[in-house]
Amino acid sequence: MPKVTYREAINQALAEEMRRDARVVVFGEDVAEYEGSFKVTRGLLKEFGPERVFDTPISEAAIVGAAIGAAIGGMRPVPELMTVNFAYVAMDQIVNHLAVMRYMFGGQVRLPVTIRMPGGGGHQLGSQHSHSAEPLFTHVAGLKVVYPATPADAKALLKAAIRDDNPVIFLEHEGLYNSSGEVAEGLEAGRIGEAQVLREGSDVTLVAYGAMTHVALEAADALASEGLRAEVIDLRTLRPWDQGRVADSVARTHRAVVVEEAPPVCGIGAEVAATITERVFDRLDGPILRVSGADVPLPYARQLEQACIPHAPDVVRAVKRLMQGAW
Amino acid sequence: MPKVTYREAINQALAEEMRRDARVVVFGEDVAEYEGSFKVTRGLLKEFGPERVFDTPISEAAIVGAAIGAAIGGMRPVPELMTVNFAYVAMDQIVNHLAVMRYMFGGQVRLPVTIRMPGGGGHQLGSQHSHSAEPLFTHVAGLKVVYPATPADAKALLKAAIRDDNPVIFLEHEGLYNSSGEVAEGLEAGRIGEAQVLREGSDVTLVAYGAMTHVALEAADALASEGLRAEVIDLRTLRPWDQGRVADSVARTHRAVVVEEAPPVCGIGAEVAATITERVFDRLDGPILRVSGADVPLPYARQLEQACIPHAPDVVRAVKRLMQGAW
Amino acid sequence: MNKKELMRAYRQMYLARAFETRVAEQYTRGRIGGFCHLYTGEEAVAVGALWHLRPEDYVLGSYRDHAYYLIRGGDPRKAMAELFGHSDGCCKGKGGSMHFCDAGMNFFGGYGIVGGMCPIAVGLGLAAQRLGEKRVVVCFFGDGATNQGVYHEALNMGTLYQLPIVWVCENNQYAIGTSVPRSSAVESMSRKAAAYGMPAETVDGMDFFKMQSVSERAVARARAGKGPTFIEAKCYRYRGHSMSDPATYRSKEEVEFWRQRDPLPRMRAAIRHDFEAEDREFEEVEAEVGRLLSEAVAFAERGRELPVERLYEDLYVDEAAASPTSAGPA
Amino acid sequence: MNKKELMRAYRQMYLARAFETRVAEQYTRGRIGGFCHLYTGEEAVAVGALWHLRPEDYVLGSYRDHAYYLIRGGDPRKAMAELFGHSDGCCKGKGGSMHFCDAGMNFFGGYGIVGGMCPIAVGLGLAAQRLGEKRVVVCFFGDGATNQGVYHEALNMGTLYQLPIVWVCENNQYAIGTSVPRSSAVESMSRKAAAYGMPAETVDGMDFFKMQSVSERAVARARAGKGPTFIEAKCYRYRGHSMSDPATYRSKEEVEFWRQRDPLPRMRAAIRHDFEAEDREFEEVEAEVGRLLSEAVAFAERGRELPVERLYEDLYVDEAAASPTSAGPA
Ligand SMILES: Cc1ncc(C[n+]2csc(CCOP(=O)(O)OP(=O)(O)O)c2C)c(N)n1
Ligand SMILES: Cc1ncc(C[n+]2csc(CCOP(=O)(O)OP(=O)(O)O)c2C)c(N)n1
Ligand SMILES: [Mg+2]
Ligand SMILES: [Mg+2]
Repeated sequence: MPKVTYREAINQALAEEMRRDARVVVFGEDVAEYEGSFKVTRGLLKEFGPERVFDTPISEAAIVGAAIGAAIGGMRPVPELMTVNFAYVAMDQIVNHLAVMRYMFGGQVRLPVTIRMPGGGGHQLGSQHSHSAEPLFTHVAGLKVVYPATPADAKALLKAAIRDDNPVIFLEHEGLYNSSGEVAEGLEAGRIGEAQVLREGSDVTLVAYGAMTHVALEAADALASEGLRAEVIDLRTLRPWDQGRVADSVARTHRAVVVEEAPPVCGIGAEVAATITERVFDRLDGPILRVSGADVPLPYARQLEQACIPHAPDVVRAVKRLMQGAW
Repeated sequence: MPKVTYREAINQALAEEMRRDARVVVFGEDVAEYEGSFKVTRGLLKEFGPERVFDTPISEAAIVGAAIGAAIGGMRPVPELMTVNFAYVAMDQIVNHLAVMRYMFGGQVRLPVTIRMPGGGGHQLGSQHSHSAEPLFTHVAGLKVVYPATPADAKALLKAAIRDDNPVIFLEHEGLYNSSGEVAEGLEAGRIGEAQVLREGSDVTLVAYGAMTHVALEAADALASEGLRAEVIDLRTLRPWDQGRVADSVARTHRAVVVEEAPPVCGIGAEVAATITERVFDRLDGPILRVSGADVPLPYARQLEQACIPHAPDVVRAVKRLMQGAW
Repeated sequence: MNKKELMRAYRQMYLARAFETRVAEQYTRGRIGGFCHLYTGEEAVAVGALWHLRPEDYVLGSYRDHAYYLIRGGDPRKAMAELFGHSDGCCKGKGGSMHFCDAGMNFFGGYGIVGGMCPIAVGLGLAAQRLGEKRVVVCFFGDGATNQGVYHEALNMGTLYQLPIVWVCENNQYAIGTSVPRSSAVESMSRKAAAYGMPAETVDGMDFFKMQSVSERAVARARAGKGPTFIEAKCYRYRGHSMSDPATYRSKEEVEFWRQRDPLPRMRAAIRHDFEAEDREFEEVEAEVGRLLSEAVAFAERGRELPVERLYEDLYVDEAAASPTSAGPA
Repeated sequence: MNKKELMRAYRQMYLARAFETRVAEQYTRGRIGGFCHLYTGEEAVAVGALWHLRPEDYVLGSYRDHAYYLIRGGDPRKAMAELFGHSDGCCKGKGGSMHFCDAGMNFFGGYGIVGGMCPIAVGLGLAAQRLGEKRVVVCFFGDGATNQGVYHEALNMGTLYQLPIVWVCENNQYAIGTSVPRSSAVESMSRKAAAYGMPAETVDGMDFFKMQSVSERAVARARAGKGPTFIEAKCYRYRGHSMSDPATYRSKEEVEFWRQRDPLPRMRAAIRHDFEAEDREFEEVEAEVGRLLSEAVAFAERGRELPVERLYEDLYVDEAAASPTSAGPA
């Protein structure tokens, strides 16, 4: 299978969906002539022209609102917010319009909007540019939230998102753009809402998503060298999320650690822990632990920032605490 | 002790703090001449004049930004956002500015900003006006989040918030404004971060906040009539929250149910459940259950809306599930 | 315009007015809940602005939305049922007063967030333009909305992309209790809008003829692909901001001043001026509308709310994505 | 202005320019991380705009902020240390290039969200006004920021409350790769701002004299309590948007056109025109600045990051409110 980067995989998904369906349009700040500030939209303007790929002013709220209107008007917009940090200026359009409109209008509109947003920390971008905003979006009924960890998933799930008749927040990790992986020729749309077991194991379940999936895999390697078999589950989709698959795994392993880049409070880890504990309480040998991002805005300085982001040794430590009953 | 309403208690806190400290200013949409859309700021313009109590345009983002700047410039602003639903248009100023500025500037600024926001459901205001946004704010490091359930707490905690040198999101429940309770003469500032045990019990701990505190108390009454003694804890402050007090209680009762008006996913209940389970796992007789708002935008129709909001019977049912091991 | 057309315009205004009277009645009787904002006094704005539209055109506006829905041809029964929160309301009772919508007639709501609908209008215009359709978008909003950031973003985009939009600012001079000079550095809404490089005009919004003529040009311009137009309609709401506002912030004289300009009597006088028209003719229209509205109330009285079991419907297109978790109260 | 003053202005511009050159060097060597936006080419804007300020006045602006800090008197050593992420940086290494701040000299940052600082400027102006202080606020932002909603909200408030603000729009004609005509319906930033009812002027931002004279009036107006002024400074950044942008979207001719207007040689020529001035005098200034900057780099090289144990400091004033939960990785 050909190896492609996460960036290319997303680019392929966009191009293929645009070829497949003339109603798919891409717009956002610097996505057309500049080809995206992370170069994800490279070549799209050239192939599809300015009617379908166009630049916008720095107006995120209006970008999202325009996507909503365009969707009602029969298009399938795939706006890009340059990074997730700028989604906050569009929060009202996302939470109070996009997420609720179908519901409050009694089902009269379909909102096939996919908002792409690169995010995450690790590049010393400081407190206003390094958010992991997935807990905020995941909280909101009416949205779907996807966060792929691999090029293949990025491609398959972006296709699924674009074909989905509901609003989808599609999160991309800036730190993964250059990562590469196998993507089958002609890969088709994936399924939103399905987690994937990336590695089987019987001692503990590591639940992760996005960039943290790779941290969990690395931790599983480290644990393996100490004789501990960790099962690694990549959630891939945060809303709806695959409760069944995670619960099944934890029922078998009796222990779980959730790894998330976002800060912990009211986060993905909390949701997974609360839900899974409820589902398999009797099978648990200990509480479901969280390894989360630090509960601070991300600082600029390199080591300080790195200290905010979970790494494999943090996960290993949590697993050991769990094994030793020392939580 | 004199009985005052939640609304009056907040009004008293504002007036007293304004008398105490000339740097305290109140502004927002219709807070001055109109005296607030919920009449919480009644009399303030008259007593303190237009320099310290003034109306703003419908510009929530700029209202919050202005509060930030005014705080840096030496004031103690207490802006009102007419309702919490409009906080989304100010989300960037709250999350990406207010919450992070002290940190990213290395501690050089103090931000004594208290943003008051009425919110919550139950008045048939529909999908864009009935949010319980506390999980979103509670997620954010750098903010404090307060949500009083009683007039006395509203007064004491608002005073504490105004005197606090950090940003405080002060949530008021629209359904509580007319509720009344005893408020001691000369009540002083309370302490942010302290939960309160409102009722002692040994069979189960009910953890709640805001309007749900009253639902929990009602459920405790109902449970009592069936011989079950529920301990009721009002969190009062959601960030930071009183983990110690809750953990102590659950360690004694071995069971807990969290009652929250907001929808469940990545919510307060999830955070409480995940944290407390970690702290007292060995003492638990079952998972910590959540009774949350429905996972939909609030609909207009009365019964549908009521079906979205937890009521005492919902809590009683959850407790029984827990007692019967039927989660 | 011939007499028949004018009578039709009169009927639309009267329908919008009389509907609000019924709403106020039902609200007072406790059959309608939530926030409820009446359009009383502003009828000429909407009737005039929508006069030149075709069925395929898009309309959207604020929470003060009963009139838009009715003028575009919405069924008063479905409107009243919506206000009662019933399943045969135009939004199944999920929307309520602030969120009327009828996709079938391209009326896309009814929004509660001030200014929030403006970028959605941009999107509708964009779709029409890029799909090569000749549709026009009319977007209504208040004077207060011009202080909301997203409004500016939307207006800029509208001109930048030369979209087929007619922006209609209902300048009723108040945002709840705050008058325009106390909230806007520049009091003229059309002067403010001129910063976005499109024709912008201020007209007497209490005058149907002025409204329809300025909107005729605007709609034609939009339809011809020449871009957006801004209309500031100076008008007045006779009632408080919503049913719960006694509107004590306005003087009797001021209200009286605007009552003198009431668009309905003005319209009757205009019709009488140009054509022969007897009282009876107006009375007939009014009686017909009255019957329609009585029927609407009766219809609403017969309806029911959606059963609670259907709470999770309409959230996602694929209903399975909605997750009534064990945590839910229902 | 006398020669000494002009030489001081020249020194400020040169300092801002030369600092960026060092930054680029250190960035390329990997000692500086993150996004890094250089002010090269725009020096006359900031030096002119800040020329008439007093120490008590407030300044804030965008992420392109090294120059503001240095011109206001910030220590180049602390600036460079900040870029290195070190604890003796002006923000202890927590801010980085985009978030310089020095509360002691009333420079309140360096913001990464386009337009996000504008309402904060309103608040500073409000505090100055209500506390009866005679302070002035200068707020810098780019042409791109004028498309961000909150900017409009802020400008409106500034005039509404007649606050002592000088709005300085650095119209360098690009927002990353998007030129003004491709993002703004109205290309003149001052025309756009006129919608907020204040004096608004467009000036040559490559000319220190023009900048300082327009800002003299603006600052005086603000200080006299007469409200805000808007200055559009037409300028150009010689480099890409940030260190990672090769700026291929601009033609060589265009860059050359603006190079001809470089504010530094222009300033030298102006000084020479009005006064006797030898090459040596400029060289001395440049050498002195060069020494300062070498020292700054050396200082930064000697520094260290804050220890990781202090990660939770500076979040809350009462440190106990920060909660390094067991969930944290550190
Ligand atoms: C973003 C936002 N802020 C505040 C409100 C509360 N609110 C509802 S209507 C209104 C006044 C709006 O005035 P205007 O735009 O002039 O419209 P009108 O009611 O006069 O028709 C306000 C402040 C809101 N709905 N949305
Ligand atoms: C709200 C927001 N949207 C997008 C960005 C990404 N971004 C950073 S700088 C920039 C261009 C800003 O251009 P301009 O305001 O003209 O300032 P300049 O960089 O030219 O000085 C963009 C789009 C951002 N930082 N904030
Ligand atoms: Mg109005
Ligand atoms: Mg620029």
